[in-house]
Amino acid sequence: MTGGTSGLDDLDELYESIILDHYRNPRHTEPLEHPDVDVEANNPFCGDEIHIQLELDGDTVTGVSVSGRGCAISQSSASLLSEMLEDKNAADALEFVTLVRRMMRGDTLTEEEKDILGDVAALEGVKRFPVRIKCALLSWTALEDSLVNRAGT
Amino acid sequence: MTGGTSGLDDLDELYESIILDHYRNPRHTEPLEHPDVDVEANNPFCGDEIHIQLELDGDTVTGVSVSGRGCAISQSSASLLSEMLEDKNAADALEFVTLVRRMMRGDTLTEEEKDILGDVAALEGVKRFPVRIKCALLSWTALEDSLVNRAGT
Amino acid sequence: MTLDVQKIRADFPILSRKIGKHPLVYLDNAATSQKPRQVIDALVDYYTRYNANVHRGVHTLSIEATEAFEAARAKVAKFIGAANPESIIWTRNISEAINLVAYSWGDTNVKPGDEIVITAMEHHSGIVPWQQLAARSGATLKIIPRTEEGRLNMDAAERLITRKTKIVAAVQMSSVLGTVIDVKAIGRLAHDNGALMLVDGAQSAPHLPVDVEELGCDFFGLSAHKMLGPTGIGVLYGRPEVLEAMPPWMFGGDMILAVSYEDASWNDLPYKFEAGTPNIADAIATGAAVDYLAALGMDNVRSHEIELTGYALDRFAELERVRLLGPRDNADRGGIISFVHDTIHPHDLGTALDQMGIAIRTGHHCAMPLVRSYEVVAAARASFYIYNTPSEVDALIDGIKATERYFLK
Amino acid sequence: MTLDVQKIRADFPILSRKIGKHPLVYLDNAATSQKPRQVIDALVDYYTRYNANVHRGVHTLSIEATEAFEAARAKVAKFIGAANPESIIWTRNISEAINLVAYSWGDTNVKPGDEIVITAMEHHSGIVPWQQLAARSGATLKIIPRTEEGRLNMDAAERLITRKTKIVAAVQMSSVLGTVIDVKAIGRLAHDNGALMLVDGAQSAPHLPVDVEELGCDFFGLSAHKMLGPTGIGVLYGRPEVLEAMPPWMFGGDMILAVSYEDASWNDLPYKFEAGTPNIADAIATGAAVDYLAALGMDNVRSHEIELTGYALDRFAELERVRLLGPRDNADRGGIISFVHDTIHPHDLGTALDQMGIAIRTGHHCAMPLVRSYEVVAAARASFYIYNTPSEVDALIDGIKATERYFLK
Ligand SMILES: Cc1ncc(COP(=O)(O)O)c(C=O)c1O
Ligand SMILES: Cc1ncc(COP(=O)(O)O)c(C=O)c1O
Repeated sequence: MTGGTSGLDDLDELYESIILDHYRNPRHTEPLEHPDVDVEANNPFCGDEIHIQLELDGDTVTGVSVSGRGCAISQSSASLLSEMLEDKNAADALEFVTLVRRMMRGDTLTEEEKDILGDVAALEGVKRFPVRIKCALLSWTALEDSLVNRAGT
Repeated sequence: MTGGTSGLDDLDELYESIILDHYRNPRHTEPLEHPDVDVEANNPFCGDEIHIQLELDGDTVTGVSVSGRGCAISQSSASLLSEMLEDKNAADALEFVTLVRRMMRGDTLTEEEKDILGDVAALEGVKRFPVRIKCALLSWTALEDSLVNRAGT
Repeated sequence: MTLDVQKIRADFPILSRKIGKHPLVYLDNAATSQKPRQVIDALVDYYTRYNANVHRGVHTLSIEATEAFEAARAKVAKFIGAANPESIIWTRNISEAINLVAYSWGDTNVKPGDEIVITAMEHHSGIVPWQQLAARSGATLKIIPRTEEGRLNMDAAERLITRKTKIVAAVQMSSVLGTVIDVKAIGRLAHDNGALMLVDGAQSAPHLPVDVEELGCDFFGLSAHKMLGPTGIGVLYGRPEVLEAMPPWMFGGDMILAVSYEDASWNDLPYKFEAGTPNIADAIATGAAVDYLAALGMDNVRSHEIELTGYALDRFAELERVRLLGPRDNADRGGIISFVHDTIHPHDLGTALDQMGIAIRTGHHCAMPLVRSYEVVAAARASFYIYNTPSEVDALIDGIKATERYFLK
Repeated sequence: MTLDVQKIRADFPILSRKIGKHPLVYLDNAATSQKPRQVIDALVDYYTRYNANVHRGVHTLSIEATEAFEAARAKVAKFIGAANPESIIWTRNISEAINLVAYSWGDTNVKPGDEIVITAMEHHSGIVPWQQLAARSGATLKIIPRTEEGRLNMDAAERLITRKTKIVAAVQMSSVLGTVIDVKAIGRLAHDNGALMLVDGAQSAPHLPVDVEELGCDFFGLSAHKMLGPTGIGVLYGRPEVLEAMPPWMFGGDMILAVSYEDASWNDLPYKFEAGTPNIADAIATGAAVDYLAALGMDNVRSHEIELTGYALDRFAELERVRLLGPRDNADRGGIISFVHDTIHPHDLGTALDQMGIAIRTGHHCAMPLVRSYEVVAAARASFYIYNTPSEVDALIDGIKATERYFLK
């Protein structure tokens, strides 16, 4: 049988170094004192859990906290989301989520769109691992739902 | 395609001339006025119906009537049964039924047993047509049940 | 001929089988169809290459199996004109599909005094689940009668479907008479009265173009084994809004989202109705069956059968002692011909034809009340499919004549 | 080695498949097993030679199909030690088998205040049907807990099974922990209290000799797909007296004797519980699966797995950061090993192992309450069967080590 790490070369596509970095050192994990948005999401099948909190000044995100437990993909994705949110307003954040979804779906993105994605583009490799897409999108879907709900009320 | 009756040669095994004769000219079809045994049997799947009536003097069959509608096998078998019953007593009739069953199951019978079966041996070919065995046994099972029930009461 | 029948026949390995010394003439298609190589290959391919349990697996085989399984669902959805694959629930057969509706929807929605309306042409699987639902709920079962010539009495349908009606169920094609029923019109009557409409597509989905959205029905059922697919799998289509509102029926793995000992929450459609490991291989093979039919074109399948049935009806007219149970003219009619001989019992006829390699069905065809309404308890039935030919019809007619000569000599 | 594993492997075409550049190492047998050539051939043989609808057909194909279908039932009966083939009911899977009991027997016999007792090791399919029966009937669901080391707490079983208990249901082997439960002893407790006993044989029938008469259980369920058979078919065994007294659950063709619009009468066992066209091909292929296992000898299958599991448990001991969920010693234990890594999430581990061709399952294994009782929401699971080898165990252990090097570098 093979042995060694040799078999794992292809894994780099999934676990880009940015992803592993966010997994090992998740950003913005400090809970917020007075969150305006507070949402939990979980995938009962995998056991992935995400907790997102936002402080808003009008429509602008002024504080963010993301924590949880689960696999490297779900947790690093949530951490990347927390970085994206800094100083974004709600509308831009929602557009960003749409872009992430399109990337996961395998749509071809323009150079400009790739620029907008920044580090989040590291998640692109997930699309080759269909069962993991749910992990990657868990936090983004939760963010979207909470922002849309908030706008609705 | 074949055509002609050529394809039907093997049928003679099932429809022996005795069987076709009993089918076309069923015996003992006159209903009895004062039957001691009166039993109906039917197979809902095929729609075969049999009506058996017996007059008994003590244990001896003194009168028999068998009628019904259905396929050649069920009807000729019932007619053969009516002939067998003439002047038999109940115990002998039951033994005869057992012999018929054994023949249908494919047991090897002694020459003596074959002699006892007489014309009824014409039903032996049915055993090669497993789905038709039920048709052949319908009247015999009904007779058996009614005699056993009668003995039981 | 609309179909290249010789080319089609080459796809069906069983058609080269001999029965005794005769080539097989398979005319029992209403009971179950034969399977093309493509469907058998789909099974073999699955079991030799990517067999695994579906959903939630992280390994390659499981991912491949899940994709093929869900792709098959989408194929079936497309084949019957359903917009969403989520409205397609895999069952064992159409019998289970009807039971699912009778239990899950029926026990929730049908109350004492309500009425359930079915037609006089239903299969036992389309009678007994409703009859038993009526008994459980205190509702009444009403039957839309047939006409003398074996069509549905539409006037009676208008009278019988009322505000009391909660659901109407009808076969789209009778498995005994071959009659095609205008289930769209029946569905309109149902909806006008606030009732739901279930279409039994066991005999129609294999033989005619079906579009559930166009029919406007709320439920549609089919059995794969009657349409080139494997045994052991069928489909219930339901309008998503209706399915959403229904409670699950069977419980177990795959149909739940979360479980504690106290409680459980249900998975999304269609999984809510699929408890336990599904029939993965046969679902995938059903996808192959649907591919095969779609490639032929269901309009062509229908035309082929109209031609062949027309030819058969003409030839049956030669048999003076044979009475047909269904409509004698070839309009709105499928390739199913039930008949009785004035002297030869169907069983004897069936056995005799089998000796010549000709497979027909005899008996009550799981539709006792309908067959009895013709004052017989059993009938013979020949039913056609894409691989049947006029010369097979000839073999049948010749075979019946030979049997007459044998029995009536 | 008790089994000639290389010879066995040659019978399983899928085992020569590559995943990327790696040979497939299939260790997801508790989810579903792979299929030998003999089983696949049985399907192909059926569809290419004698496919037809069963029961009541007068033609040759139908007669042959019926004989093979019923012969398969008799094989399964023999395989699990049931005296009568009539006590074997074909279902889609064990999930349906348990639902059948919960609905047909349960709704007739379970009343408010009654108790239903299950174990802490049940699969969702062995929890939710009882939980919902309890909700429908007003009964209470009681759980026999596990011990610290992952065995069943037999003292608690004695306390929990009382005169209030109407039925006890237990897996014979846990699909998560591998624990073998003494279901005979549990059944004795049930019977002493006038309750019935259902054994979930999903994981035991494929891996150990089973004799339902010896176990003395009233019901026994299995899924063919976990024991070399096809997907889409399972079995409910029931003691004939118990089955006789149960009302039918699904209605339709084949399960009836006579039908009028007002009423219907039921066919004999086992047909009373088999509505509609059965899964003929897969039943016959299940017969072939059972033939294959019987030829190996279930004692030999069990010995092989004890050896292999022992070797695996030894090798797992090398992995310091890995915690096993089931018993660590190899007594009364099947070839199922669930484990969690202190840092690497099961999903990441599963994906990494898949890259090396190694198929394991990750998640809650359809047993959320049990997995949660170990304070995790997901675990990895490797499970063995007759074709697995020590060098595949080595591949797994090496793969886990390689994944550690990758993630913890
Ligand atoms: C113990 C146990 N019971 C029941 C089941 C359900 O089996 P199926 O999905 O085939 O119905 C399983 C399968 O994972 C199992 O392991
Ligand atoms: C009209 C109709 N409905 C229902 C059925 C039942 O189909 P299945 O036995 O596949 O459930 C049949 C099959 O004969 C049928 O012809």
